[in-house]
Amino acid sequence: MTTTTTSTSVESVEEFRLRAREWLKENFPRSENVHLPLRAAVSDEAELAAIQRQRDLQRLLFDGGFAGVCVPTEYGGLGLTPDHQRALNEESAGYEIPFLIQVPTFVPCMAVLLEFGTEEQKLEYIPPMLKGEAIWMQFLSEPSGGSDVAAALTTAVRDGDEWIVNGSKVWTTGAWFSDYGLCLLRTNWDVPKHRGLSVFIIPIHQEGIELHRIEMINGSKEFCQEFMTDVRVPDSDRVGEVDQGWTVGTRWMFHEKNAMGGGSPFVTGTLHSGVQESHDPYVDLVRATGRADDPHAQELVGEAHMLGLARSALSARISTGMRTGQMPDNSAAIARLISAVAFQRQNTISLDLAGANAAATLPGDPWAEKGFSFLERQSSGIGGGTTEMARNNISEKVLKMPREMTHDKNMPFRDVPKGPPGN
Amino acid sequence: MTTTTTSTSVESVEEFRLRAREWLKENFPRSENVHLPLRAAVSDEAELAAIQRQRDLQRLLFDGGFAGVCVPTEYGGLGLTPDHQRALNEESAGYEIPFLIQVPTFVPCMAVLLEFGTEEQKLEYIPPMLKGEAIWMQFLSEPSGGSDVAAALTTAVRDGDEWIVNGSKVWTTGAWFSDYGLCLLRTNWDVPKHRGLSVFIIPIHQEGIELHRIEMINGSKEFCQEFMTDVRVPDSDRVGEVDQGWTVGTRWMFHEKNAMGGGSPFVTGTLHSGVQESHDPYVDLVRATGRADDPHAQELVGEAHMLGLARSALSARISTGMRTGQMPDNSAAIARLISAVAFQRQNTISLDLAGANAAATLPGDPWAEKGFSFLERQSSGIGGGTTEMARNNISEKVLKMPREMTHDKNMPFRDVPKGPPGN
Amino acid sequence: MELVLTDDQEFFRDTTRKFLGSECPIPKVRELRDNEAGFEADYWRQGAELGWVSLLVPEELGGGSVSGNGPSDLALVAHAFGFHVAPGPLIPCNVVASTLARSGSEEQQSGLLQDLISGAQVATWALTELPPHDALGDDVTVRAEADGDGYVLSGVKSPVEAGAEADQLLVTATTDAGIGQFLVPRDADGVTVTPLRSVDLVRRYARIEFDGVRVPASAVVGTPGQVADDLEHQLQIAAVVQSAEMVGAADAGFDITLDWAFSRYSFGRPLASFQEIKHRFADMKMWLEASHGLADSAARHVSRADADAAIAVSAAKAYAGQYLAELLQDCVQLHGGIGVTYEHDIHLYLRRITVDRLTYGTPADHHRRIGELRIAQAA
Amino acid sequence: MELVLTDDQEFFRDTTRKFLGSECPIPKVRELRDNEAGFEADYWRQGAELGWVSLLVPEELGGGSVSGNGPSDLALVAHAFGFHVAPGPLIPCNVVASTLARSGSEEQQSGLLQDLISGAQVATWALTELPPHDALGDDVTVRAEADGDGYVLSGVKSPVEAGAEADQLLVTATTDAGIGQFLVPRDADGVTVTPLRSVDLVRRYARIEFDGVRVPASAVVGTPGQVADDLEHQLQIAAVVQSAEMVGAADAGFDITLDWAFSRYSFGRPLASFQEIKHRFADMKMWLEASHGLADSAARHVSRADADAAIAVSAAKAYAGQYLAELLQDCVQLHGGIGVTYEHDIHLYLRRITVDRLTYGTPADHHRRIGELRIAQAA
Repeated sequence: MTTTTTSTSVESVEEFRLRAREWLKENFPRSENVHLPLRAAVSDEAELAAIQRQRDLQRLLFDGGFAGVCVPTEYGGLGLTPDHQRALNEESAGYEIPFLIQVPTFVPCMAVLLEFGTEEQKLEYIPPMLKGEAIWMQFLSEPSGGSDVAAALTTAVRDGDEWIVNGSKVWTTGAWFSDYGLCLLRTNWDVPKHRGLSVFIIPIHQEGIELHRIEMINGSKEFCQEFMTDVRVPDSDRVGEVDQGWTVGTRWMFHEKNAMGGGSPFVTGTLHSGVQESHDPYVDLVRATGRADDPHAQELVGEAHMLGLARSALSARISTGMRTGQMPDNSAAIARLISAVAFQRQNTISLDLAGANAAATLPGDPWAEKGFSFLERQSSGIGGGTTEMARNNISEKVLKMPREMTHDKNMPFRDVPKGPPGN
Repeated sequence: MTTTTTSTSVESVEEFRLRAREWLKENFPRSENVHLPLRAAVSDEAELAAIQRQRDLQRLLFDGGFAGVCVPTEYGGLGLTPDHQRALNEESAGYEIPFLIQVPTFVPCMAVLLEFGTEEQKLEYIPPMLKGEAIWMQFLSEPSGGSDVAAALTTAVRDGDEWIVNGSKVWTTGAWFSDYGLCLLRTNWDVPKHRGLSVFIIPIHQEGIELHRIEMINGSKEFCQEFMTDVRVPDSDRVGEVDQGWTVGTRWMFHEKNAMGGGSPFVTGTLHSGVQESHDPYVDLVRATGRADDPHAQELVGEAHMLGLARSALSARISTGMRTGQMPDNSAAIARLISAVAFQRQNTISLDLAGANAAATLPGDPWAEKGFSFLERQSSGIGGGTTEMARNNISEKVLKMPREMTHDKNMPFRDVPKGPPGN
Repeated sequence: MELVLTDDQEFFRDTTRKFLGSECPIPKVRELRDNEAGFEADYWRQGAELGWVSLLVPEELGGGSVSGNGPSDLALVAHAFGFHVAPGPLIPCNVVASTLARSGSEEQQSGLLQDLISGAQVATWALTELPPHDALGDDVTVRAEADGDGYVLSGVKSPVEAGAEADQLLVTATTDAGIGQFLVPRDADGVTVTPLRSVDLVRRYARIEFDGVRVPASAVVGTPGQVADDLEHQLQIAAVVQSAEMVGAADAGFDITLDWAFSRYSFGRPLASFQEIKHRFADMKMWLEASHGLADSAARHVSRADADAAIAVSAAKAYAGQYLAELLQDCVQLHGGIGVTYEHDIHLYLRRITVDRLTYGTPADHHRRIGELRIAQAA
Repeated sequence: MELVLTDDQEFFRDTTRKFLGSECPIPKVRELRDNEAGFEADYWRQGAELGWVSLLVPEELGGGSVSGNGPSDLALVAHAFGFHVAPGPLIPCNVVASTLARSGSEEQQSGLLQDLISGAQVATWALTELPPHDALGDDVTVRAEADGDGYVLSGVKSPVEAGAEADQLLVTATTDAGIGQFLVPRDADGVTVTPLRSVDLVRRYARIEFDGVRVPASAVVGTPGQVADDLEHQLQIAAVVQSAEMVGAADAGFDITLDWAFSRYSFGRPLASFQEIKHRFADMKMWLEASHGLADSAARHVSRADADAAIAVSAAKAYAGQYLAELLQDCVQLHGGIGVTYEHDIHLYLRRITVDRLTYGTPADHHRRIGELRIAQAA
């Protein structure tokens, strides 16, 4: 598996760009409409087919020599620089880049492995990711935990060379079609919460893991909850030191935010890229509803478009700021925040543009989904770290304002209040 | 001074109402436009004349037997019930009721005296208030204090039968034309902040008090700051027990909020009452700017009017709720909050309705003040208790959510941090 | 909801609450998701017996209010409907009953009206049309052409609440004389009813096409060209019910979320102890109480039928539609992940508020209406 | 402001910053409140020497940008203007210079244009009119009637920036052939200039009446009826400067307020430690960075004169006008009482943002403009 060939001279960014442009044009399908996860309720069969297509497309990228641009060659990547990745991103606009497979498989999971994994783990797990063979999920949130992911209750108890895991993880997008989970577990209850965590690699489809699919407001069932009962994990699948899981977790969270903010060197393409180019949903809506000449409708269309531009301009600025060292890494939280804030207002604009007929619809109506979409508007402010956490991060880590007082900082996790007294 | 006549049977509310209606009609000037404090920059002479008119009108009310409806007869009032006051309020709509003199003179100052003053204090100080002879101010805020009024630094040190006061109070509306200050002072630095305060009555115009008038953004100079140097106050002018000033202060603050929320039994008329009736400033503006047929302008006019109705409907509901015991007293904070929130949006609507020509104006322009008014928009969220404090009160005292953790609760006030370390 | 009620109103409110509490607890509402009509006929008849469709009809026509202020009494039912996200055609049956009582023929009053009051029949109002014609009745494209004694109706209405469940449709249509209103049996020839997928779990709507539907003279309600007052009154009744219903739904959602904030711990503290969250609750409380006040005021104005009724109603509907929808969205947000699951109840309230916000005029529509009316008043 | 600048741009920016820092510190700005013109002629000439009015003019006409992207370079000056709430007719001089460079006659280019570049003369643009005609040049009521070789102008413009200080007015007026533009000396017969009371402390505006003002053929800029591109470009330049200036003012206001939050103690803790306040700063930071991004992007689009320039400019102007005004209002709120005093500096920034928000189109005007353009693009 180890690649011993190393290029003596690195290909220049411009050469790489031209080669990518050429290759994509020759070999890759174009996309008019990028599939956005969680927007529509599709059948499991359709979903699985879509995932298979993503796997195949990733394989196509890999075989073409364009997967894992910034991943070292020994793990199947190209060993190039973030500048090369950016060039590829720019060239890939308009192509059907497999997004679902990149987040969270490449970021944060692969990024975490690259940083904390053993040589053996990297050699074993990274190449299948780049080939589209292994899809990874984050086993991070717990039903009790909310934004406080370090308060994990799910526990791994050592048993010789193995660990025995019991508990439950939740909000794993599409665990049902995925292969591995990167899993944050409590390994010590007698120290403060951040000092008793460890990270493990766990294959999803095994005895002892029961998968429950959660029905969302819009009917989709992409999110899962996993109930783990006496699941055995070899110690060799531990990532990072025992009880030092928060060291891993901090970087893990950073990589996740980076992906959402569009700043990760491991993501190909830009999230949402194709969408804005191909058509304007607000213009479509006012045309379909015969309101293209109504000044009120025009005003809303304009506001919605402005917010989209604000989101893009801010993301681009944050990326530049972090790249050039003018902004701290946690600035990605600003991009995360505007993505929710802008989306929520846009979503409400769509609702009002659609009007009374959005209350009840037929499938072919141009406004068919506007009312239903409003019901799950807040998903944008919850999934991938809540807006509350983003605001905490911006104020505390970007603006360096004092941290929130917590009761649980120096208390053994066992003693931290986890519910109202008496419960 | 003591009135010994007590009516053997109380006049019914309806009789009182009819009598008030009759008397007002015969004796009282009508008002098309109630003077709202702090809205316009007028000359001192004009201001003094306005204050004199308020004093005269209050005297007129007093002589007519309609001042101090709920104040006991021995202190110059009528000794009637809040229902009588409400009847008078309803009847007084459209009349030029002297507002400025009622808040803060009657509420909170007189209300505090009635609750905590000695018999001698009440007999001495309340009748001149009801006659319009004495205008009182609150000496409460301090330059260092912000919303934390209990953190008063201005200190009274005992010296025999007197106290010697040093320090500074600020945000006293119109102290320059007023007579007395109700003053919250620190009398003990060695106990936690709430347990070392006392309340005093201080005549404003005396040696040792230097008055500075603060220029506001809009050019008005109604707010004052007082610098007190070795001011001597007799112990007989202390209100409430030594070091128990916060017991007084809590009720003081309650009365103040009650006044702003329109729920006090000591206020005649309703704040803002005349304004909504007489004319609609948004309609005036769109008509003056020739935009009465513009749907966008109509929408803004409608939104502004809706917000005014929301404010009125909420205030009325809160008053009823508190009167009938269905809502806790602190619910007045909800009315206080909406008064700022609604005003701020209305103010912004006016700005946008006025458009480019609001940037620079001539005195006669119908939109002359809209741009300047926007500059001091936040006054509505600061004066009379900030919106931040209102939200604290609503969450903690109405919704009973946990109180904010504070560092200073059980610490001698001397040791409480008052600025960044090292300053 | 009014803080001060008469004893009769309290009894009436409590009876409806108790009935809804036992007949449609949340699990039942969830079950009805798969019920074609969204409600059971028996449930509706029992509700009608409690007086749900009597309140706007004078006693001499077989109805009767509780307090003398029918719209205020109806708002009590509507609040309970929102609080329980209850099913049933409360809005359209009351709209039609009210107009039949005001302007119906003797035959209509002795026939359909009595059946509406008893719950034996269901009627609905077909006003709204497909965009861009779905305004507040200013732009009615469904035509009713005079044809001998009767009329022939053509065009499409959408969405029509309970359109597939109603026995009779009160159709607002344009005639040569101006706007008129017509009672059309749902199963008349030329009527095609297409059930729609509704944002609400149990409130159903349909798209209804009229393809040369012939109705006799006896189907006319009021006089074509002279129904402006009826139309305005219908809109006001609909909006009064919607406003009170939104308040009820928001009350329930707020209570659930406040409980959650006290019981959910994060970072070793209840959510309710975080200042930022506390301040959001303060804002929500303000929106909620203001919506209560406006909805009550609107119902009182309509009860008095005074000159400011239209403005009061639009203010209540616009404010509740805007701020209570935001309130519910923030309730969802505060719940985090489980707030966007079907399993959690919070979306039920958001659904109801969403359909109430959208139908019979969006907040922006009502802002504009208030503005127009204010400007006209000042003229 | 752009995060990545060329060395030349950095030098240029630093020079302007240094100049403004020494020539108009805040006490100086406060002093200029009582200066009739709001700025001193010498100050403006020195600024012009630094290149403030050269950036949009090609080198062959005596100007020159720093980076090849004049509007982006100008945005650097505008940001510094906002940060220092600096006085001086930056917007109108650049608007007029740019149009003279694009469409001026040789005489105009060798005369007035050179004086603008050197700061020897000041010119302004008279576009906006009294309501309801104060839109974005869609509704120009000032008339220019052809009269022999020349034109006769009548009507009122308001507000005109630096209208009392400008030597020459570029007047946008309606002719029989459509919109045209004319250079009118401020002291021409029939021109009445009335200084207005300005919301900004040092930026002055005037109302200007044209009562049969006669100008020769040489006063015409471009060709009447064919100035649409010039007009659009003028609006874009004005909005690019305004957007960057609002960002600069908001940067300053934000910094002051963040410092305040750290140093002001309440309840024994710094304001900066209260979660609700922290979250408001997070929102402010988001608005600020988004405004930076949009303003920079707008300047780049205008530099490239590409098809999306109009939309990018309107987005920047509308977003900054709306959100940065709210940002400054929240800065005032966070200061409490002293925030609404004249003595405190925070209102200086709010004033600048307010006039920039209002003039050349409110946020709502620009939303509508974006909507129209997007709908037209899709057609």
